[in-house]
Parts: sequence; structure tokens; C-alpha cells
Amino acid sequence: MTASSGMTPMTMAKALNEGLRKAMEADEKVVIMGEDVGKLGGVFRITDGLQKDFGEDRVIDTPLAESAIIGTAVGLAIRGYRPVCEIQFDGFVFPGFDQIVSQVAKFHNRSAGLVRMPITIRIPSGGGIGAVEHHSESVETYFAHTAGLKVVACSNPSDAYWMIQDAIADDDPVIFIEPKRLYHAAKADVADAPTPLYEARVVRPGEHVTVVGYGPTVSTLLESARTAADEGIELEVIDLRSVSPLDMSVLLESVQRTGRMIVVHEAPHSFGVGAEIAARITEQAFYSLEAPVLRVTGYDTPYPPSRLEHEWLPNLDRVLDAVDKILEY
Amino acid sequence: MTASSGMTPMTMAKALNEGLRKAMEADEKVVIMGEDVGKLGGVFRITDGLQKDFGEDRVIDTPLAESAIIGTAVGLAIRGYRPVCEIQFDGFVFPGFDQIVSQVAKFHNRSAGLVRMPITIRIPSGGGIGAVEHHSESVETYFAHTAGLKVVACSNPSDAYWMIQDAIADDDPVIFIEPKRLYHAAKADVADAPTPLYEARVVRPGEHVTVVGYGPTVSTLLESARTAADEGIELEVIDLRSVSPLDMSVLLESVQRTGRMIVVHEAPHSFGVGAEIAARITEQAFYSLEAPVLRVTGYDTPYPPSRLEHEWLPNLDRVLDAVDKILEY
Amino acid sequence: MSEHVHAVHPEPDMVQLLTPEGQRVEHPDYSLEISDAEISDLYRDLVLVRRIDTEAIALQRQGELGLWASLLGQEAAQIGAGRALRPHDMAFPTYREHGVAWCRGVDPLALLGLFRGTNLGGFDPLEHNFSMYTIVIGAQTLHATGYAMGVVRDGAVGTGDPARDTAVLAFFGDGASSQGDVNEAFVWAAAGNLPVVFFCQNNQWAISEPVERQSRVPLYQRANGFGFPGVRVDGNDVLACLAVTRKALDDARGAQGPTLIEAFTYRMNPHTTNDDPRRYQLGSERETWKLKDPLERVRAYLAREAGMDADFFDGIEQEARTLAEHVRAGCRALPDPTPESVFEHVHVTMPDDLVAQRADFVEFVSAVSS
Amino acid sequence: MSEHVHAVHPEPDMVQLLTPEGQRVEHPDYSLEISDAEISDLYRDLVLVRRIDTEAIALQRQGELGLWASLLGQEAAQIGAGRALRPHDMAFPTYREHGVAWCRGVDPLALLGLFRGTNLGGFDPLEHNFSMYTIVIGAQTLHATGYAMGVVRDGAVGTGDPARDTAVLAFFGDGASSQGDVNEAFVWAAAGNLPVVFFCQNNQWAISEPVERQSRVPLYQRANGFGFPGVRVDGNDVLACLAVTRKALDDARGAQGPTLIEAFTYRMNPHTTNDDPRRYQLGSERETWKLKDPLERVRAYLAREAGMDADFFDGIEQEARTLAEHVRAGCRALPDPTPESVFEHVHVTMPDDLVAQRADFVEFVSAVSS
Ligand SMILES: Cc1ncc(C[n+]2csc(CCOP(=O)(O)OP(=O)(O)O)c2C)c(N)n1
Ligand SMILES: Cc1ncc(C[n+]2csc(CCOP(=O)(O)OP(=O)(O)O)c2C)c(N)n1
Ligand SMILES: [Mg+2]
Ligand SMILES: [Mg+2]
Repeated sequence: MTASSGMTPMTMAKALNEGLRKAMEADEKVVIMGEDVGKLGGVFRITDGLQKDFGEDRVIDTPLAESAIIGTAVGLAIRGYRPVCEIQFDGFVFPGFDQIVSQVAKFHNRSAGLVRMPITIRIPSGGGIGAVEHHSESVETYFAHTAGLKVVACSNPSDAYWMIQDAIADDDPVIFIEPKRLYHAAKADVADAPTPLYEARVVRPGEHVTVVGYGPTVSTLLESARTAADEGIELEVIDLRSVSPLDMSVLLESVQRTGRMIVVHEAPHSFGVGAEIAARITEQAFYSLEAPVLRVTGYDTPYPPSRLEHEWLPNLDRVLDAVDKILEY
Repeated sequence: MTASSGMTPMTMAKALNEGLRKAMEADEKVVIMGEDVGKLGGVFRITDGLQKDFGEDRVIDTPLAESAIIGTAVGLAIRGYRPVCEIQFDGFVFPGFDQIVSQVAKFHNRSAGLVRMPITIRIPSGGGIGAVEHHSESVETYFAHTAGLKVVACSNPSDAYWMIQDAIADDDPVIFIEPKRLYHAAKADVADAPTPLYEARVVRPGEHVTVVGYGPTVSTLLESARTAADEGIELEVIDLRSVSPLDMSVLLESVQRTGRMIVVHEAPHSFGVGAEIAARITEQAFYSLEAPVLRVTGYDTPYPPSRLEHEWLPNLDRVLDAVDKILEY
Repeated sequence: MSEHVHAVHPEPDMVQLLTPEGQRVEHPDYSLEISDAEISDLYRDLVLVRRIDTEAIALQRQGELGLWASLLGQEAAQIGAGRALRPHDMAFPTYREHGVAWCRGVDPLALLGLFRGTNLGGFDPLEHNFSMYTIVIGAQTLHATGYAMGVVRDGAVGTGDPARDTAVLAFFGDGASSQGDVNEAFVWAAAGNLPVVFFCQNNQWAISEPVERQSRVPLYQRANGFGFPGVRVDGNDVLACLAVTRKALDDARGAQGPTLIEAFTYRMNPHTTNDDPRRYQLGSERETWKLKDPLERVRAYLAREAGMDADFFDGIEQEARTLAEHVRAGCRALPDPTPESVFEHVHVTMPDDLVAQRADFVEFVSAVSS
Repeated sequence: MSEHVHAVHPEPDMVQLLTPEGQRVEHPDYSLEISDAEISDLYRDLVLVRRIDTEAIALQRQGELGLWASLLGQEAAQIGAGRALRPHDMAFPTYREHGVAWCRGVDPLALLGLFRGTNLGGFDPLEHNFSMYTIVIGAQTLHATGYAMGVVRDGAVGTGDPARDTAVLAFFGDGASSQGDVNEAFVWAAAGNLPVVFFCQNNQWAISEPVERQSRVPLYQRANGFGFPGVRVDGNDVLACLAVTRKALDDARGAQGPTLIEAFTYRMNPHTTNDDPRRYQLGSERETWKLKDPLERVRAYLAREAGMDADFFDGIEQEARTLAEHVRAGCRALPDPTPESVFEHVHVTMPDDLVAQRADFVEFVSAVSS
């Protein structure tokens, strides 16, 4: 991470809040809309204070209907606004799925480029918070498979601060994945300049195995890398940052050195993000691979009762198991 | 295909109609519901005559609301019924997506197995019929990535006849993909016994390259195989039949012989079914591969205006290009 | 079941200003100051949009279009509503609003690309203040509602300045009234008192399903449940549709909030050129509605009451022939899409992997086409 | 904005049979024949479900539950509705219907697993004719509607045989009234004249959003738009809730179609144990509603009018203590889920790759836990 921005270290929740504030100051067409984003500041307080400072016209407590949150955002975009929609929890994006997939993703194309959809859809995502059903889903794959959408995920406060501003400034629709269990985790510095929104980043160099994650799993990978280092195994940790489009250059450069790659995500295993990366890496670096790309992911089950979530989720032990396995090739 | 069932050769549309009739005769709890499935027999006539013969109580013209078609099917299932929902066109499944993903897929698991969801969701799918927007989508990947759902696709009249009956008889929810452009294509014999619903099938043996498809692309692959054979290249054509679960045994047995595999589907390229197959094959047959698994798919764009669909879709030329490419490794 | 017979009949309280016989009638709540010259213009609109429709159907039969959704029988509803709009108002159509498109100054040719398969749109929604044709049933009602939220935020309601105050008009069908999106739009429009008018063309059918499958009460009453006014208008009476929509749009512009208009009409053609109504419709029903033809009553009025002569009607006929020629020739001349175009507007800024895919595709198309 | 004040007040036409002061009052349309013994039983229900709620909140504070959605203030609505059900009727809850679960004979412990994270359900919906708790807002109203379609197909409405005729009761909240699913359920129930009663507990809030954000008219009026009756009942009056729900369920069983009931009540606790209402709620509002407490009025009636003595109330207190102990001890004893269980009921028949994943997972869990 580059030198500090001079801002005091902050949590991801605060960084997102500050980033949203900056975006609203930068462009008066930015409006925030969602359930409980006003006085409450959202159930995670990401929009805390914004309605007070920008007014009810720009921070909108909507009726309880996700399809309408997205569908009206489309209409606002047609009118020239730049809506930022908050979906309260990952599992509740599905009532809005049709408007996202058939309207947000396609409207610009349908209009031959005459109408833009600068809509950001923020989705607090992933598990590990001991929640009830539908509150710990990882839904990024559905959107990554949908042409016309971009999907990004932040993994630390500095990226959160910069990426949310860049996503809002992007004239294309962006699905913005926020790892909710990191919202109030350790504070960190905010870099004084952003990494471009759609670039992956090597967050820890290593020569033996490339491990790739995004959002909530990056911290797990760094932890794994520290542990592995004790046994002399150097993991190169890559934070994907953008799930779609994929920044293949960084992934290829790394795997050509290490010859081994493990992709890690919380979403179910099959037909997930790991599969696409494995397929592309095999296609584009076939002769560099010492072993098949392995995946450490959620299982092909509904998200489990929270008492088992920490075992079910990718974690240190499961990542290190995969590292041992990939080194046996 | 095994010996004829004694039934006269029929189109896929007729085979599905006959299969639905058999299923309704076999179990009085089977009800068909959807838009225009009654007097009209559906816009593709798949349910032609069924309301006349089984009555309005069992073949239900529903109000125009997909979420309700699926949501009420869930309620009917709780009451002990076995609903068969027709989605009029692939692109219109999305308003029902929430009920499919959060209820149909999860209810059995949520109830610890006490409640079953024997729901079949029929989706006329894919392109090539010169239709307007939303009428040519390939949506299988969204459901394959969703734990709790099974996804199958028929590619010929005989499978259509048997698979629809097996899907309805299955106590688990099944997404049933019907390649709409083949509905009224050539008639074919109906085998006298089904291939198990979740098994893949080698429909043409070959030694050089394994080509894998399902639903609409299988006929394209057979055509490609015939053409390639003229140049002495023998393609082994596999009809996946079940997209989820994947029948890996058949795929692995084949690729271990050929060392080369191409996966073909109409759905967008990235994060698609081809990616999962490529990832698994590389994982499970790493040392057998002479080349990376290649993919011939739809592009990462919205479905194009129909004047370009035949170029955009996987077709003979694009498959043969990939064959040449994979043989260069 | 016994052959289908409509339970819902025109209510006594259905607004009508011109009878099927061409007699002007008064309505207590909806008087309409309109000159015979203006009525002549409306008649011209009706004739011309019907002719566009006729030509499009012919083009589909000749294989020049893949599909067409005919507006036959609904001309009055669309022209009445379309002519009630001011230039800076915004309209959100389904796939059948060819008459409204006409009122918004959209060249009929610009509508054909979607049905011919040469593009997905064909005109600039922002130039015409007429959104894209929307095929997913009901989706556009939420777009209209969101647009109306923007109008309010722009301070473009209730100022009393006609050049500034803006209304939004959302079209949908009787079948669409069952979709969640449409009812969510009602919720939002009511709760936010938004300047949006919901214009439902109840043409009695959603493909093969009669309106009774969707509702057991007249659709205009749906609005009561959400706390805003609903009105049923004779959808085959262009004057009544004009008057009722004007009033509703005025209320919207004046910050009086939303209105639901149910234009009671009939789909005189199959749902689309793919449809076969003989499977579900009684021919007799169509015959009854033929007597309520939206053009005939205006023609009768103009001939009898306004004394328009043969020259007038011939003039319009002549215009229609010219327009028909424009449509026929123009359709065949519509350019095929370029391979590049499929990739160009997926995103505003094209990601690298899409650039690569475009190169593949362009190369492939030129290879096979050469 | 200015501090929030509720615009919606109890209507004169809100059904009430027992005043906050504990006076029985008559209502022309809803008379209730009920003995003091039966009222005593209802009081017992009210006290016991409130006690369950109190214990669950305490358990959450102690870290034994991850979350709890309190029903405080809504006991009367839930007991009144729950006791109106017959054993073979079916109910579809949200995540807050602990009182209804009680009426359906579900052991309170069976509700705790979901909030403790040891399971996703915990009881047999088919044994109790009480569906799974549903967290996705509104989804269950469509399940109820579909179940009612099945009831009709089973010929279990309008036969006049009380052992056969079956009604369905769907619970939802004021916020849920904005969801497409709920309105689609209204469309289907009306069009199909289905035996389903929609029971909306308007507790004035959807987390931080007051009901005015969802609707500008009283919610019971929503039904008018769909063509079926809607009624508002004092949701803190267990007798009124019982009478109104009974009538609606009888109509449903008698093939009279759906009813929407709006139980006008108040959420006396935070939305869930995670919520902080001080950010959006006026304390004064809560104070006003305290005076309408659903238990106090029944206690007052029983003490003053029915002459129940201290022994009676002590007896119930004793029962409540025993139940509380059952809940406290039982919660801590709830078994953790086995690793196998996560995979077992994903499908009825487990695919091979899931068998393999289960093996991995089971091995991994035993490895780390050993
Ligand atoms: C979400 C969705 N489901 C299904 C369809 C298929 N479909 C196209 S038109 C139509 C009927 C629409 O009826 P109505 O709303 O009355 O409009 P009309 O066609 O009569 O003008 C249907 C079911 C669709 N376009 N979108
Ligand atoms: C589809 C969906 N969106 C959002 C949520 C998050 N959420 C849980 S409860 C709630 C408010 C519900 O309010 P109401 O319907 O009035 O019921 P109450 O909680 O007041 O009983 C919200 C927004 C959800 N569970 N489901
Ligand atoms: Mg219609
Ligand atoms: Mg509430």
C-alpha cells in the first residue's frame, strides 16, 4: 500500500462512509437509496450521517422492495442521476435480480450507447458474522456471468475508500461487493492514491504458490501466507479486487513464476469464480503449470447454520491443506 | 440410442407433450402451471391438449407473474403437489429468480429434509429462432451455481420424452432446459428405455478430441464431427444431459483417451459451464491433458440482434476452428 | 371450461366523449375544449399509425420482420395519451406503443430494427423523451417511477411554470397489472406522491388469457388500494383518452401525485404475428368490438358534424400511402448490424478481454462472409 | 426532516372488543361469544409467549443466541390470530410469529435453533401445520397462496364439513406490504378466490422506516384495489383479533375467498436484538403505546369483570417460571449441528460430487476439532 493519505487510520465501514461522502460532494447527481439508509445509517451504519448532511432527497429511505430499488435507479439514471443502491444483505438482492440482469446490465447496450447506467449496487456480502439464513451469501458469480455488469470487491479500508468512489464515478453499472465481516475489523491507513479500479494487486510476494482471493478471503490468505512462511513456503497473495473484468496480466505474471495457483472464495465451489480463473490460467499458461489450479471455496450446499460457518468457510487450515496438496504435484 | 419404443418418430415438442401427459397420468399430484399453458397449449404448444384432457385444475393458466408462478408452486409442493412450472421464455425466469434461489433450492434443506420440493421448472432456452430481446437467453449457469438445484437439458426427442418424466418424478427441484430451436426440428425415434437422468452420454465415439455440449449445441457438435471426419479427425461427442450434477466419470474416461477436450455452450463465455468443466478436468486429469480445455461459447455480450445470432452462437466453423487450435498443442 | 365470456363490461362510469356512432357527449368531470381542426389532426394520427401497423404486418409476412406486435384497435388510446404529453414530459412504453412513438416524433422506421433483428432499439430515448421499448412485462413502470423521482429532485413539479413542470407517463397492459414490479411502482408513486401517470391499455387479453385471470374487479380500481385515483376511459375514444390523460398529467405536473388510467379497449389482431387467437378467442367478441372502431367514430363525426369533405379524407389517404412507401422501402434498406456493434456498447469503457473477443468475432465474421 | 410523527391513527372503523382499560365493547359486525374461562386461557397464552420472548432476549444477551426478533407488544395479534386457526388449517409465518408457533403446539425450543445457529428450522411444518420461519420479506405470502390452491384442488373448501374445510393464514408486516411478492399474492388470491387470509401486523415500523414510507393510506385498504375485503383490527386486543380472524378464516373455508386483516399494533422492542431504535424512534411514541398493552387490558378485565383472584394469576406466573426454565436450560442443551447434516438435506438424493465434498468436510472438521 502506498503512503498514507494523511487521514487517520479507519475501519472499512468508516472508509466506505467517507468514500460515499466524497462521491456525493464531487457530484450532486449522486443519490443513495435503500432500506434504512437514512436516519439509521443502514444496518451496518455505512451511510451514517449522510442523510443529515445531504438531505432526504439525496439519501433516500426507500419502501421495502428490492426490484423497485433497482428499477427506480434505472429511471433515475435515465433522468441523469448517478444512483448508489444499498442492498441490505447479499441474500436480498434476488428480488431485484431481474432489474439488474435484464435492465441495468442491458440498457446501455439496448440503446446503442445513447443511455448510460452509472449505477452502483452495494452488497454487504459473505459470512462469518453468526447471522441467520440469507445474511451470509456470496452472490458475485451471478453478476460476473452477466454481460454488461462489472463486479468488484474491496478487502481493506484503503481500497474501500477509493474503490467506492471509482465505482460511483464509472459510467458503467458496478456491483460493489463489501465483505461485511471486515466492516468493523482493524483500522488501517488510507493510501494517498487509488490503485485503478479494475486492476488486481500482489499484496504479498512469494515464489512457491500463488494464492488468489478477493473481498473477505484476502485476509485469510495473508494469514495463511504468514503461517506457511514459518515452514519456508512462500505464498504470493493476490487480491483480485475486480472479479469482472478479470485482470489476467497480474495472475499470469505470477503463475508463470510459481507454476502453482490456488483460488479462494466463499461462494459455492461449482460454477464459481475459481472455475473461470482455473480455466483461463490453464488456457493461457498451460505449459507453465506444475499442477492444476486448485480451489478452496464454500461447499455446494446452502450456507450452513452459523455454528458451522467457520469450518465451512475457506480458512487457514483449508488453505494450507490445499498448499500441501498443490506442492505434491 | 437403443431400440425404438414402438412410438412413431416425433418432434421434441411432441415428445415433451407426450412425456408431460405420461407424467400426469402416472401421478395425479402433477399439475402444470404457467402463462398461456391452457387453451393455447403454451406459446410453443408443448402443453397442447393437456388442459382439455386433464382439466383446468391440473393445467393452470396463471396470472402474469413469474415470482408467483414459482412461489405458489412452493406452496403447492408443501401441500403435497408436484408442480411443473413453465417459464414462457428463458429471459423471463428472472422475476422468479428469488423464489427459485432462496425458496425452491433451500426449502428442503431448511426443513432438515422434512419438506420436499418436487418442482420441475421448464425453461425454453437458447437462441437461433430470430427472436427479439430476452427470448434467446441461456440461463443454466445461474442455477448450476445454486446449491440445491439440479439442472438438466435435453438435446433430442427421445431424451425429451424420458427426461421430462424423470425430472418430474424426482423428489428434488429440477431446472429443465429445453432447446427451443429444436422443438420442431427433425422427428426422431423414442428409445424404449431412458438413460438415467443424471448421466452423460457419448453420442459419437472418436479418438482425437472430446467435444462436450448439451441441449442445443449437441446437434452442432454432431455436425462438426461429421465434417471433421472427412479430414480424418475423429471427434468424440458427449451429450452432458445433466449440467448439475456433472457426470464426471464419462468426461474423464473420454479425455483420458483423447487428451483433448472442447466444451461448447451458448451461454456467455465467462463464469459459464465450460469454466467448471475445464477446471474439474484439469484437476482430475491433469497428466492426461495434451492441451488446455478450450471453450466455444456465446460471447460476453448481451444476446445480439437476431441478424447476427448465427455468427454469435457456437457453430460448425467456430467449433472446427477450436478443433484445429487444440490439435496444434 | 365453457367458452369464455367477459364478465367485465364497460362501466357506466367509463369516461366517453365521442360515441361509437360519432356523437360528441359531455362528461361532468372531463370537458374538452377542442376545435374540429384539432380533431382532424387526431384523425390523421389515427389513420397514419394504423397504416404503419398494417405495413409492418405485411413486412412480417414477407419475411422482412421477424415479428410484429400490432396496435390494431388501440390507436385511440395511444394517440389520445400520446397527444396529451408535452415535449418535455417523458413516456415509458411497452413493445406495442407505436402510436405513442408516432406522437413523440419517432420515425416508424426506427421501431422496425428491433423486430427485424438489426438492432435492439433504433432511436434516441433522450432526444424524443420516449424510453426504449421494454419487453420484460412491467419493468418500465419502475423506470418511469424512478424518472419521476428525478423530476421531483430537479424541482420540476408544482412550480406552475408550464415550461418547467414535467410529468411521466408509463404504459402497460392488463396482464402486466399482475406483475410485482407494476404494483411496487404503485407503492412508490403513492408513497412519494410522484408525478407519474400509469396508463393501462386493457385490451382484454394477455396473449391467450382474458383479463379475468388477472383481476376480478375493473383494473382502474387497483389504484384505490394504494391511495391514488383511478379512472376508466373508453380506450377507443381518442377524445376521452386525450382529456383524461391531459387531466392526469396536469395533476402530476401540479404535484397532485399519480393517477391510474385504464383505457378500456380491445386487441383486434393476434397478440403478435406469431399468435393464433383462434385457439382461445371467440370471433363474435371481435365482431362486437369492430362496431366500436376508434377511427370510424372520428371519421363519422368529422364527416357529419364537422362537414369535412372527400378532399380532406383523400388527402390523408394520400399521406398514408406515402408513409407506407417510406416504411416499406425504408425497412428493406435498414442496415444490418456490424459485428463490432455487438461489443461496442456492452460497456462505456470496453474491458480488455472483450476487446480480444471482439477481434475474434470480427475476424470470424469476415472470414465466413468472404 | 422534522421529527417523525405518525400520520396514521387508529380509525374509528378499527375493530375493538376490549378497550385498553379492560372494558368489553360491542362491534356490530364482530360479536364474540366467549366465556371468561376461554379469556383466561388467552391471557395465559399472552403471558407465556411474552415470557418466552423475555427469556430469548436474555439468552441473546448472554451470547446463547446470535439474534432474536422480539414480539413484545404483538402478543395479542399473534394469539388472537393463532387461536382462530383450526388444527388442519395451515399458517405461514415470518420470523417473528413466536406467539403463533405457540398456538400451533411448537415447542419454543424448536424456534431457538435458527437464532442460535444450530439449525435452519427445528420443527416439522407438516406436523404442526405451521410453515418454516421465512426471512425473505413477503416470500411466504406466495407459499400460502399456492398452498391454498392445493386446498381448493383437494376439494377442502366450501363442503360445509368443519373437519374438511381448510383455510390458510399468511403473516407479514407493514413493510412487507411493499414487496412485489405480497401484491402478487393478492392478485392470485383474488383472481382465484382462494381460501387464504392475509394477516398483516402493522407494528408501525419496518426496522427504521415508519409505515408512511410504505403507504399513504391505511394498509387494510390495499385489499380494495384487488377486490377483496380488508379490515383493520386493534392488534393489541386479543378478543378483536380472535373474532376478526375467525370470521375471515370461516369465509375462506366457506369458499368466500380471501381477506386482508391489518392488525394495528406496535413493536415495543427494537426490530431485533441488533437494532438501535434511538436513532429513529421517539421514546414518547413507545410511552403512548405502553398504555395500550395487550396483556394489561385482559388482566384488568379478568380481575375486575371476571373476578379472577390472585391464585389464578400466581398460577400462571408459576407456569411462566417453569416455561422460562425449560427455555433457558433447553437452549443451552441444543445440539450443535453435525458436519454431515450440512450436506444431508441439500437434495433428497445426494449427487456423487456432494458425497465427496461431505467426506472432505467431515474429515476436516474432525481433524481440526481433535
Ligand atoms: C416478465 C415477462 N413474462 C412473460 C413475458 C411474455 N409475454 C409477452 S407479452 C405477454 C402478455 C402481456 O399482456 P398485457 O400486459 O395485457 O399486454 P398486451 O400484450 O396485451 O398489450 C407475455 C406473457 C414477458 N414479455 N415478460
Ligand atoms: C427481501 C428482503 N429485504 C430486506 C430484508 C431485511 N429486513 C428484515 S426485516 C425488515 C423489515 C420488515 O418490516 P415489516 O415487514 O414491517 O416486519 P416487522 O419486522 O416490522 O415485523 C427488513 C428490511 C429481508 N429480510 N428480506
Ligand atoms: Mg393485454
Ligand atoms: Mg413492521
